[in-house]
This record gives sequence, C-alpha cells and structure tokens, in this order.
Amino acid sequence: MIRVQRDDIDIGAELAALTGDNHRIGGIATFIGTMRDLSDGQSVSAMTLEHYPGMTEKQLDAIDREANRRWALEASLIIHRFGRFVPGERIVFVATAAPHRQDALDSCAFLIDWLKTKAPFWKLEETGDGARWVDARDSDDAATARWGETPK
Amino acid sequence: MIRVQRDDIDIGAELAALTGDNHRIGGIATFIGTMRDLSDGQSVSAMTLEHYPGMTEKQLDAIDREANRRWALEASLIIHRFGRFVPGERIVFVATAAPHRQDALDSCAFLIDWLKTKAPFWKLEETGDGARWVDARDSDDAATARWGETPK
Amino acid sequence: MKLLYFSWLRQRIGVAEESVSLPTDIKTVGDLLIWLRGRSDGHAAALADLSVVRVAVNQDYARAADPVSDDDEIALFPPVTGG
Amino acid sequence: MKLLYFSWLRQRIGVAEESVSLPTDIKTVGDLLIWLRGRSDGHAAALADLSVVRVAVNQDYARAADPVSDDDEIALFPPVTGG
Repeated sequence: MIRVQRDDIDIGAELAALTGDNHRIGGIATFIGTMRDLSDGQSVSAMTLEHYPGMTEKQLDAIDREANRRWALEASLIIHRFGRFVPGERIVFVATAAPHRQDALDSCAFLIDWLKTKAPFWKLEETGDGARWVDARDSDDAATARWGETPK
Repeated sequence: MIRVQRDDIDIGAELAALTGDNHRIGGIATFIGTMRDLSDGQSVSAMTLEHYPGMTEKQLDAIDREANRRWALEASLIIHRFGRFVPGERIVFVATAAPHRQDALDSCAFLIDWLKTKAPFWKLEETGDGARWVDARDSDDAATARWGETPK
Repeated sequence: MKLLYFSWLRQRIGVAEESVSLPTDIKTVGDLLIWLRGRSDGHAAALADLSVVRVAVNQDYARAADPVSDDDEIALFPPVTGG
Repeated sequence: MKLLYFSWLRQRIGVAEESVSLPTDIKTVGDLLIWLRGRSDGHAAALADLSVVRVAVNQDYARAADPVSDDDEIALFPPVTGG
C-alpha cells in the first residue's frame, strides 16, 4: 500500500493497521526518514518538498508491487509526505512485514533506496544564505543500482 | 540502550523517546520480531521464551556498544521480551537512528542477526503434539557470520 | 501536448505548466528537449545542460530516444531528491 | 562453583542451578563438561552430545579450552533461539 500526504505519520497506528491480525508475520522492518538540521555542512531551518502529483503515486505503487514480487511479504507500506518541514519532522515511512526477517529487512532497504532515486520529489532547503534546491547524490544512485533493474 | 522485559513494547512511545529532539537524525531503521502461528510447518498456539537473566543484559549491552562503534549512530535501542507469548505478539524490537540511512539500515540488520544467534533465549513452543524446544537455525548462524567477529 | 516543470526547471522557465502544439518533425524526447530550448531565454537556460534534466512521459521515466506525441503529458525535472 | 542450566539441558538434568566444588584437576570448560557427565544419569544424558551444548563463564560465551575456577558462574545451554 502507498500513500502521499501532507499530514504527519503516526508510526504506531500505521504499524497496527499494516499487520492487523496476521499471524503469519514473523518480522517487520521499517525505515523512517526525518529532516536533519544540517545539510552539506550548512544549517537548515526548514525545507519544502515539492512533488509531481500523479506520477508520485504511480511510481510508488509500481515499486511497492515490485518489492512484493521480489520478496515473500505479507504486507508493505510506503508513506511519503510533501510540503514544508522543520528539522525533526518525519518525511517518509517504509514498512515491510514477512514470515522471515531477511525478506522484511531486504525489501525495506530496497524500497528506501529506490525512493531516494526514483520518487519524483525535490527538496528546497531554507538556509542562512537563502533557499537552495538540493542536488541529487551519487551515493543514492549507487545504493539503488545494487538492486538491479526496476520497472520503469 | 537495551532492555529485557516481560511487558509488551509500545513502538510509537519507544521511538519518540529514542529520537527525542535530536535533529541530527536523518533516518531510523527498526525491526520488530513477532510470534508466528506456524513453525517448521506445524501450528503453534503459544510459546514461552526462557532467558538467562544477567547474561542477557550483558550480551545485549555489549552488542549495542559494538553497533555504535561500527556505525555512526545517534541512538540505538534493543528491547527483548521474555515469558509466554501467543501468535501476533511482539517479541523483540531493534531501532537505530543515524544521520545517514545506510548506517541505520546496516546496524539494525546487524543487531537483529546477532540477537538471533547470540542472545541467551530459548523458545519452547506449544503445538498439538505437546511442547517442544525450538532448534537453532543454521541460516541464522550464516546471517551472523557475514558481520565478522563480535565481542565475546 | 501538456508540459510540466518541477523544482529549479520550473523556476528558470517561469511557469509550472504549459500546453504546446508539437511540430510534426518532433518525434522523440530528445527532439522535444532541443526544440523547447527555442521557446524562451528561460527554457534555454533551464535546458542548457541536459545531463541534469530528467523526463517523464505520461508519468513514467523516459529516455531521449522514446517517442512523444501531442496527446502526452510530459514532465521535465532535475534528478530527484526525495526520501 | 555455581552452575546454571537452561532449556532442555535444565529439563534433562532436572535442576536449574546447583553448586559444586571443583576437583583440582578440572581446569578448563572441556574438563568440566566431561566431569559433569558423571554426576547423574540426567547429566550424562544432557551432556551426551557436546556439539549442541554452549557454555558461558561469568555470562560470557566460552570455549572448551577456556579456564574455569571455583569462583565462576558457569551456564550450560543449547544453541540459542531468541529474537
């Protein structure tokens, strides 16, 4: 399941809804991305995350299905927020639940690596020198590349 | 930080306490181990987790320190429960928070792999054929081995 | 054709969205990008370095050789920085 | 010496804990395990296959060659299955 929203993410409630009463689950891996107050060595007071409505949902849905195809999962969830953030706020939440822990851990890492390089979001940071668009990182591309080809 | 307890784990509250107001954190990886209703192909109605009080805390604390030595973490938490469980209950919770996501993801996987093979816990499952002690898995040893030597 | 621009591409071009009628000789993503450079100084500046321009055709990532048609929704944006 | 047993080792031996006075010729974990087999049929059964017996000396994992002394807390248990 995927969701793109402005609102904050209630981790406990999302996890409860995700796993429900499913007793086939033995492990749940999650990743929460939060806003740091430092970026490229510079202090950041706030950030606005722009996205491409429609494409975001389409791409998130495609990669969620890909994760479920590659790993034996019982449930999966991607929530990505947009809008303006201050340091400490949650930005993204990924959770994967599986009978076996390795499937949960690997698929969770896969999803967050992929999100970083393929989900159509752009960060505009507010610093002491004004606003600046964040450059993409080569290390994110490298992290995604190790998972091989993903659907377009 | 580590904790060995009988009580259930409140994931939302633990995460809030772990990260607090730390704005250096950019990613939090977690793993939640839950009780399955199936083990080695057999239906399991309940399970008792025995442990070695004293050694459990000592070993968990050692590996928590090791994770903080290997990765640049801002916070880490291991909670392992003991006692009797029914399917669906949370057994173990690992959370690692770091400026960069790869450190969080890798250290979380390291901790749960290690817990599976080194934390002094033993599972007694209740099945239709009576109670049985669970055998250790070679796959768990293999998963731990890829992290190399850990402190005794 | 509906064109969408995001992040600093939107800022340099000066609009978030525009409609264009495609000349018949514009058949691929690559053709389109070169042709768009001629629309304004803003377009020329935004599309000067195509190595930092990503393209989606109907909300899927596309490459320079992929075909485009007048019915498409085409988005141009820099490498993404979400997550 | 304080001895602790867990899981099916505890069940086969029949006690969770016992105190023993170590003979002077018992110097290592390996010596101890062999010597313990002679204490009862339960000990002998529990320690028949040492490949499935793990040992902790003062709450740290130990190997057969590691030294033991009368002041130690020694725990015997099967491979762990937590997490």
